[in-house]
Amino acid sequence: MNKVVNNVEDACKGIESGMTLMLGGFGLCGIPENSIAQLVKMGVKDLTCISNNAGVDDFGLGLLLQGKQIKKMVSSYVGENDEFERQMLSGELEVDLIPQGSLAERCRAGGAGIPAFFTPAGYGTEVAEGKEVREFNGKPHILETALTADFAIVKAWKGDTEGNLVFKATARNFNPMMAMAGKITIAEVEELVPAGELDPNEIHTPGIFVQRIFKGETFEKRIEQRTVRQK
Amino acid sequence: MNKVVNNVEDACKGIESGMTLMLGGFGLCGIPENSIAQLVKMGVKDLTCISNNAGVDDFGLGLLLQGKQIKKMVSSYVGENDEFERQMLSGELEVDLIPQGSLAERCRAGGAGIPAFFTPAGYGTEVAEGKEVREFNGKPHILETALTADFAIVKAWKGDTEGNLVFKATARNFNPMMAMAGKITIAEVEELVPAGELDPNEIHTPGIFVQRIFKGETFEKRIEQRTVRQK
Amino acid sequence: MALDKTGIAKRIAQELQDGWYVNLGIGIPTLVANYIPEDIEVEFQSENGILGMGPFPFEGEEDADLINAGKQTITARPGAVFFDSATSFAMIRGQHVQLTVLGAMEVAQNGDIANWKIPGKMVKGMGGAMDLVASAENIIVAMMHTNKAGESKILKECSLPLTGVGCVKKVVTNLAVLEIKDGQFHLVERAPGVSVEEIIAATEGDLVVPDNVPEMNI
Amino acid sequence: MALDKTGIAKRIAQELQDGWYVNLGIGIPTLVANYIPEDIEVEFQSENGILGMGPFPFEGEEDADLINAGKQTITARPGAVFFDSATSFAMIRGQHVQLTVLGAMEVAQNGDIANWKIPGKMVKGMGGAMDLVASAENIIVAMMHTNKAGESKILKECSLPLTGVGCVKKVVTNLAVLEIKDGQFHLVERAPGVSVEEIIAATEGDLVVPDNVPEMNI
Repeated sequence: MNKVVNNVEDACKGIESGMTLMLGGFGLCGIPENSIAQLVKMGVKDLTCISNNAGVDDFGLGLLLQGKQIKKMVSSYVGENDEFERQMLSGELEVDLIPQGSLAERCRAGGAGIPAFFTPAGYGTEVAEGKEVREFNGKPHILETALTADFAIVKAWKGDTEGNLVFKATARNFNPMMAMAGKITIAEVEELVPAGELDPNEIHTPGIFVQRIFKGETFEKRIEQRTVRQK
Repeated sequence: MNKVVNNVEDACKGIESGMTLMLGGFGLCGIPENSIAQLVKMGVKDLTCISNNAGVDDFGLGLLLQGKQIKKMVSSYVGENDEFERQMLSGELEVDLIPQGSLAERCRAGGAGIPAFFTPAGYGTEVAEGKEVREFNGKPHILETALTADFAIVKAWKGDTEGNLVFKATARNFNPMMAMAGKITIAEVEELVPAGELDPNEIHTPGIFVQRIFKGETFEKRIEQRTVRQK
Repeated sequence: MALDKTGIAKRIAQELQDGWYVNLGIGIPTLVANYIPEDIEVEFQSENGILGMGPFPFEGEEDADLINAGKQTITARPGAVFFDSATSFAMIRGQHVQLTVLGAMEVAQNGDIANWKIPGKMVKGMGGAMDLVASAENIIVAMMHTNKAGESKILKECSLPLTGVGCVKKVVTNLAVLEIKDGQFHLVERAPGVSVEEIIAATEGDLVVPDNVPEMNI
Repeated sequence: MALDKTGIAKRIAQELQDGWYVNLGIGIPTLVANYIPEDIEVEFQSENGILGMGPFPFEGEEDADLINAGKQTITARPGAVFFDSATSFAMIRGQHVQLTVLGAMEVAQNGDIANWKIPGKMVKGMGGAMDLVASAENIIVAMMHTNKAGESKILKECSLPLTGVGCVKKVVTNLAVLEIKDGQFHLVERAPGVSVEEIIAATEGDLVVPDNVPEMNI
């Protein structure tokens, strides 16, 4: 069934101030650039954004932070963004820092109908405060709950008209789990092909998890830490 | 790093009577035929076998049942096997029947270091007996625990020397989760290629989950319910 | 006249909505795929790991690696996708599948369903049924109204071990379409030529019968 | 003379064993990849989704879609594989990774580690560190023995918010190799030319010093 929408405007229809969004990507790798630009344009505010990172000052989620569109960030690492740190230390921005593996698993759980699970990560730290502790195999674990979102916005390499997605290299990261956990999931792709062109063995995210798909207009794909060796 | 063993004998070394094994496959689709034949040959007994099904009377795990090598089966559906039903009703065979989705998730949990999780499946049924019940979002869930095995034995379409695996069509089924949950995981493959030949984007089971890999000698790939339509 | 299995499948097919992902159980539910209304598009999920299941293969084109949850050889439609069992039940448990159609031995007026075990006799296992009924928002049970001995399968309470509790909202049988609400069955439609009295006689559970019970339009 | 960062990395590289999968944290740990003993094979996992990480790319061959957990451009070795973050932490939490090397701000003699937060000052987040330290059987901390103010980072108790409890068993610093057991640090090796007295002076936690403390062999 056809999930294609014409453009980023149609893709982001229905996103409103106060909503909870999941945004794929690790650092600036595999982020939904086109949709983020549209969110800036739409000017929606008071967003709760679940995303492993918060972008850099002038790219990625940093753009939403600059416009003070984000009320709360749910992330594992936000160290590349001065504006973030400023807003957080001043108390303007609520922040829920979550161990990266727990964040990934909580998104998957949200998509998979698993309301809660036990993990050893964070036991004995402030992450465990207020959470149930239970021992399994002689080792303490804490109970973590599922995360879901009004909209999940992911970025894929290739997608087909039915919403099936293929990611490239480490741009996969959080995108597949977030695609599962959105009530409505929007996928922006570099290449959009007819149904049947992707090998059904090689699809990373089945189209059942995607409600809207479109070809992104431009992908800057900024590199955060360009590191090379000499020939 | 090279995980290749010469043959099925070397692959199955160390499997002993009384051990817990996971075996991939759904019905007769995607089962590790070569390794099962070797288990028959080895004559190991008192096995606990975790497998979605129990094969048919003369193929798959049915072969181990005929030889009374299995002490306990952990499965979701065993309806295709008369000898199984006979041994179960007579009390010779212990059986733990588990909802299929819980079985899959429990294997994944075992491999992923998640000791327990909540699921709605089985609430209010005999599957829930003795299990903790908790409400989430107004709906009761039961606590299920992770499964692991001394050996997991899986069957893949293609594999490389580092143990990376690719499955074909619905022969994938339980194989990827079981590969994760074995203390030692054995993969038999139809095609064994050098490291680097498989596209790193298209690998289903990363080699880190596989300790031994070999090319199976023969794959009968028996069809359980041949169903066709007329041209 | 009471419906045959094909008739039940045809009636259930009318419940399908455009854009739905649907899981069909073994038996009568499988037949539903043959009667999809022409103006809608649905995708079939089979819990062993395929979305976009197509018709059975032509003779000679069977692939042992491509089966459905009933272990039958199948084909894949363009746009199909294969996945592992954990992902498959993530779809089901996570309520990404809009409709589940499955058979039953017994349905009770509180929505309980029993379809996996006859103690001491049939021990095939529940397969994916417990996950499906515990997860789906929208379950239709497809079954004969009575068993081979002529006893009602539409009950006040299930006598067999349960598959799920309070989960069934609609039942389509050879005699009628029933809805379950407020702890009672509600007669919604009757099979062509079947009288309300016949349905009442074949129903053990409490049945609310409106003044006018339309015939199914098959 | 105290080791530099490269020296610490070289010493840690000696801990690697053939066939291990290894996760290297940001900073000094990343350097360990440059000093793998020639007679062994190890694979590097980066938690953002790659196994079989290769060296940095040549100038002009950077790929924005291929980075490590430090967001640096990298390459993939033959036999590498990419996966999502949930699978990545399944490897880590499920103890499929044999060794984790990471940096720290503080390590305590009970094995506690603090490396993610300075209250009111540094709020970068824990990234994958809490999952790594809570899961790994085998953790080596790579760090300087003292901070910039000259204060010991090898403590009786951590003062900063913890990353994990009781999980560190080995620490390699610019001055020494320390093991943690029975609630104490044990001096195992000293850096070339560094005296036992210097190490004692730089260590706030309880330190067990054997009669003979060999020099590292770098």
